Amino acid sequence: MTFAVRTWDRMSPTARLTAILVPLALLLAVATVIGVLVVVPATINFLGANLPLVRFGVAVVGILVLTIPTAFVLIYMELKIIARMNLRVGPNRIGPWGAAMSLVHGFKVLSKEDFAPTGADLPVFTLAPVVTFLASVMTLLVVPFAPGIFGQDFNIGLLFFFAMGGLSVLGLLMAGWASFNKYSLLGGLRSAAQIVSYEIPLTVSVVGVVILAGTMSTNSIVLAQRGSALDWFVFKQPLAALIFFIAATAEANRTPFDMTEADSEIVAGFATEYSGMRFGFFFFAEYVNVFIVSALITTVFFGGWTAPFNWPWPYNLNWLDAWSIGILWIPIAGIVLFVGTDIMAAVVRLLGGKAWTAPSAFGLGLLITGALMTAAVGLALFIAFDWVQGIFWFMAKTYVFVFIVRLDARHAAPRPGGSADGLRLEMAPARIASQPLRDGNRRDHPEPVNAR
Amino acid sequence: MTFIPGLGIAKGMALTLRRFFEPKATIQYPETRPDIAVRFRGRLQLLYDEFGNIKCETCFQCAQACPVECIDMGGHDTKNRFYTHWGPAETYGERREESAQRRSGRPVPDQAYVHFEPIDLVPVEEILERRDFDPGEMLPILEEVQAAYGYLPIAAIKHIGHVTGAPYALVYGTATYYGHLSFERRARTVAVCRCTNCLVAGSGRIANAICEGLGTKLGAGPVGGVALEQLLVHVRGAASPLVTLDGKPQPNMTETGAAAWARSLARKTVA
Amino acid sequence: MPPRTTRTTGRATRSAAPRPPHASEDDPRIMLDREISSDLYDPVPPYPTQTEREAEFYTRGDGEMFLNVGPHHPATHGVLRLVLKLSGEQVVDVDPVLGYLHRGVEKICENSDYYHVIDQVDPLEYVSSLFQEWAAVLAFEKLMDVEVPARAEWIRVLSGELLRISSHTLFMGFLALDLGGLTPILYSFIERDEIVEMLAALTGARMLFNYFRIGGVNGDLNHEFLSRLGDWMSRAAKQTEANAGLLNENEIFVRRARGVGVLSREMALRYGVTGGNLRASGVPFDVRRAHPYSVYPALDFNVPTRLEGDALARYLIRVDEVRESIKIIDQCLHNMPDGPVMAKLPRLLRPHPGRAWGAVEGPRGMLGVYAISDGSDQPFRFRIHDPSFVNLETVPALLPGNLLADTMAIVSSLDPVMGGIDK
Amino acid sequence: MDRNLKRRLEARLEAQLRGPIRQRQDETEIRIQPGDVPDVLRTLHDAVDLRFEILADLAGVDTGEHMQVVYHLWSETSPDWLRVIADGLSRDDPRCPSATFLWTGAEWLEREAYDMFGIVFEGNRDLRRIFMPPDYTSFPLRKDFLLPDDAARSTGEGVRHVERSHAPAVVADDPAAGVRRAPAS
Repeated sequence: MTFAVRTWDRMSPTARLTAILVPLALLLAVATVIGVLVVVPATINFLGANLPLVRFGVAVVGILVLTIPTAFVLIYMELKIIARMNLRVGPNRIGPWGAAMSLVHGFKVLSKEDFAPTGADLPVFTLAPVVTFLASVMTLLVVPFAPGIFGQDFNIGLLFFFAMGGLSVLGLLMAGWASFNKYSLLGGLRSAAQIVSYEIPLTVSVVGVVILAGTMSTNSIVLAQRGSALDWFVFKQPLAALIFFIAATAEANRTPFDMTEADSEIVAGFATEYSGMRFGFFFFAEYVNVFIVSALITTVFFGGWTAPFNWPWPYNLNWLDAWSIGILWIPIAGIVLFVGTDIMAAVVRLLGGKAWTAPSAFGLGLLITGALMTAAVGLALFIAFDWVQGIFWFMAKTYVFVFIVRLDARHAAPRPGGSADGLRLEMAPARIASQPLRDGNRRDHPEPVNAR
Repeated sequence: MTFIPGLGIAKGMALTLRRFFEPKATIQYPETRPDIAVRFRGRLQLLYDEFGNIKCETCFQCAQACPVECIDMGGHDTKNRFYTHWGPAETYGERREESAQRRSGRPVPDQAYVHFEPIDLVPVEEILERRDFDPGEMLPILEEVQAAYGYLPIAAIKHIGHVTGAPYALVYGTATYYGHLSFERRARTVAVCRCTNCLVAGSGRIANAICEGLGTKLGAGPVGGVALEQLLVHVRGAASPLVTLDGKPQPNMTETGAAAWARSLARKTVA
Repeated sequence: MPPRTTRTTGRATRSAAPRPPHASEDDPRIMLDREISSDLYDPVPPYPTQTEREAEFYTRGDGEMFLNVGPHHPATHGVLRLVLKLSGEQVVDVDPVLGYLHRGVEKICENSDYYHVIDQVDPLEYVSSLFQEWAAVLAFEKLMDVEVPARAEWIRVLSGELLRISSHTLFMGFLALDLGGLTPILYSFIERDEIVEMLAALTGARMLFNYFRIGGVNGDLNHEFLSRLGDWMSRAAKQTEANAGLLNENEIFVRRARGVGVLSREMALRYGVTGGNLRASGVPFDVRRAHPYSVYPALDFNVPTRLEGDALARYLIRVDEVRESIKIIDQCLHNMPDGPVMAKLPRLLRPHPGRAWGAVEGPRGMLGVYAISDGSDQPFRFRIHDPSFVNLETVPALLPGNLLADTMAIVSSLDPVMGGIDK
Repeated sequence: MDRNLKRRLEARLEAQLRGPIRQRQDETEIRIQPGDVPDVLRTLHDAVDLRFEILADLAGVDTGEHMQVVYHLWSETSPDWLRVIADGLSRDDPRCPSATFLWTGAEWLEREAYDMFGIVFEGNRDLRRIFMPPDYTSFPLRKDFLLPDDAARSTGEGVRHVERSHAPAVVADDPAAGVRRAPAS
């Protein structure tokens, strides 16, 4: 060993570089040869044998890729909508109208140092965010986005959803317990109490729908609601829909049920000691939860990707096949683009007057024609393929519910809880029990006694 | 308090939804500036008069009155003789060492130190003894020091500041506030009247005699505490060759007597 | 827990000189990992308990735990530390720890002249500092028998009532914030900012005004202030109704605030609680009516009183008081006399020896000042009585038995301001 | 200047009054011995024609020779504020019976008086420091309080030598050096 060390010291830097690279290259060559001859064909025919495994792998990767943009969109929506409700403007400095804000949030969370407090139980502390994030992300497998597009069509779809909901509680408990901080302990216990107590109404309210649809697979539930809006289960099970909506908001720990991280009582609940990317996982998990909750409400009660009225399409455009696109449509598109920009530039010059110099007018013209053409193509696609419609309707309904969850979220509804509500643990102290809530007279509080 | 359970929350939601579309209260700060009230006192700024020089003469009243001692000021006095400073020393890097040394008891050279001629401090000690070192009676102390020395020597002011514990700027502030206290030895002025009948009576020759007696020229600054100036207005009813000392006409001034008188005057003021 | 061992890379250790001793080695204040021990986290005081109450509080029963709420906590208004003894989520006992914001105002005032005292007194109840100035000025005017011109009195009432509205608006926002609603606090800050901008136009400052003088006020009404006031008055009533309406009918808010932290009438009187909290328990004591000062006898306004004494009653009292203040401001604008705003006073004030007690009705209760002068130009003793001090004193009596979520509701409904408490 | 309040007070508290009842503007002032504070406050609170229910303030005062405890009371029977001064507490061991038997609110007010003046209130079950740290030794609002002595006694000395408070070294009396000379003691 000392001989190698001595020679290593005496070698020049280039010599050292070659001494490392040459054996590495040899190893690589041998590995590829073996791979090509033996390993690759074996995997191919194995995969060929059981295609569903491939589909599952693709679905999981797709979902993992999909969650981050969904979380970004939802964070941006939350910032802007709540700001507007509070008579504020919300982020508008980073990116157009502040759109890059959530991206920057992501980078900030990534760049922050995530340390563990002294005395924290390190393995549990680091695993907690992973469990919570994966639990809420995996529920996306079950959500049917469009007729052919969904993660995995389990026949026990809804059961899978509730199981994952329960699993995220485990993550919160682990976080609460491992952070060696009384506030997070309280936060963790509260989250356990809250989700357990709201799981029951959530599950029971869905039983009606399961009986109506005959199965628990979310895809077939949506298929059972096809037709016009009247066939949606919400009209058949209105009370169940209401209960499901409230219980689902509680499941997602959203205001007015954010007892788990009630800022005014237990600082930041289970996430008090977390910082950096560990907090990032909790942060994204919460927003993905909101998306899932809204997605599930639309799937189960508002007919998933079915159109609200009897949509005459899809109108199959069979004259639009590959061959004709290649020959006919691309040149036409090119011509339309050029002619369009000239016309638009002229219009801009006419209206805008001298201020618009030639290049900027052409730029604007190009922009407008481009926009018009994409709209046209979108419309064509929309008419042509049913999954495009499916995604459109599904996303529309989901984001309506995200808005509604947001609407009652940050407004005046403070947290229920405390002694005046059911969350109280069973130790009902004598004082509160003996305190008669006076609902007798017409107004709870008599007219103020004005002593002049 | 209505009785339909969801109505209150629904009304709250309605209000927030309505506020969703109302104009916002945020001001895009750098682009649109808030309109600050005219009488807003939030800005600490020095005032300039119409000629552009600062209207502040470092009298330290504001610095002493400031409750949180946030005003740190220093300046040279009008004749640029010495630099006075008021304010917390720790806020400035270069002074941090100085205050640390002072707290640890080691002598600290006064960076703004301007040499001034040492004086005999015994009279000042007696005056302070009589006033039992009370900074509250700063004005009588300064008046007695002026009576004892004829003016307020800088060493005396520094000593009073040190001994009574009053900040130097308080002593300086009181000294500059009152007109009858002055920092320079009161120069005695000899004025010779140059009106026609005085010139006829020989005041020109008397002026020259006084010049070499005092060793100064007509109109030059005070030398050895005496200055020779030209009397602009002949005092009514005074004798024709009129010479005044600090405004008092001197009787029967002759050419020969004038030189001797001037020399004795110069000797007297130096003491 | 074994200290983290640092990985020793091959080359580094061989050539590195022995590490210079770390500066913190001899500095006891910096705590190294190995010294963390479990008893460090028990807030049992590190000194022998002195009084029986302290001993009784700091002995922990089975299943109980201490929780430090504060001094750095989102729901304590300012720097207050409540040591809660919890069993589960239910509060068994509370020991408030004060003094984090104590800067010895009474000692500073004893070493400063009579003008200086008015600046010192501003930061006490910083949310409504004009009232603190008013109490001090009232006491000094009694000491020196100063005759305050009528216009100055009316301006004082006008600016005082404006500040009372802004302070109550903030209270409503903070109560909703502590119960979890995030929107009302922003609406109340918008409301408060308008009023504070208006007062900046009149007095020159937004928060610590330093506007009242002994014998009058610093500056007369100017056009900018009156135009902003007129513009605000036109929509004041509608705005306050909308903001209050957001909370009054909200079922969750009402359910959480009703029947929580009930302060009975005898307990309120025994604790010396004054202001909105006392009137919410049925005692119609308002210094402006009970012991009229300034021009309040000439003003027509009601003293709203309620009987329940719970957090909701305290909230509704303040909503009524905002309506009353708007009425008062209206009357001030109508019969504002003209004339000087400042009495003739010598520059150097040396009141002859004597004692005076000036009390004013602040948004949180009676603000009292007991000034003793010994003939010199500095007050001999300047005693400040702050209403939040005794309001906060009821917390150890109200909290036990409630849940952690209610503690925030109760403490916030008492509206303590730590500046005045810690003096 | 409520004349009949003066009459009622003299009628009720004849024995305990020390000195005349002074009345100025809207305050009435009576002086009593610290010993009979409990029964004076009891009569003021319970007497039908007095009924001073609200304890406006409880303040400690150090008059240089002795200490005082000043109670301000209010009752709807009279437009005046009533000031009860318990005078004559000795400076080295000021003791005064507590008012918590009537007003529980006096507990913190007495804690503050103890913290600032060192007045011990017998009967107050929680008499400890309220503003100052529990191991603080001096009483800041007393007239003989001197900050340098308090700083020297306090445990708050820093670690670095500069923060330790030294006795300032006596330096030669040389005004030219412009050096601070220890005042002639």
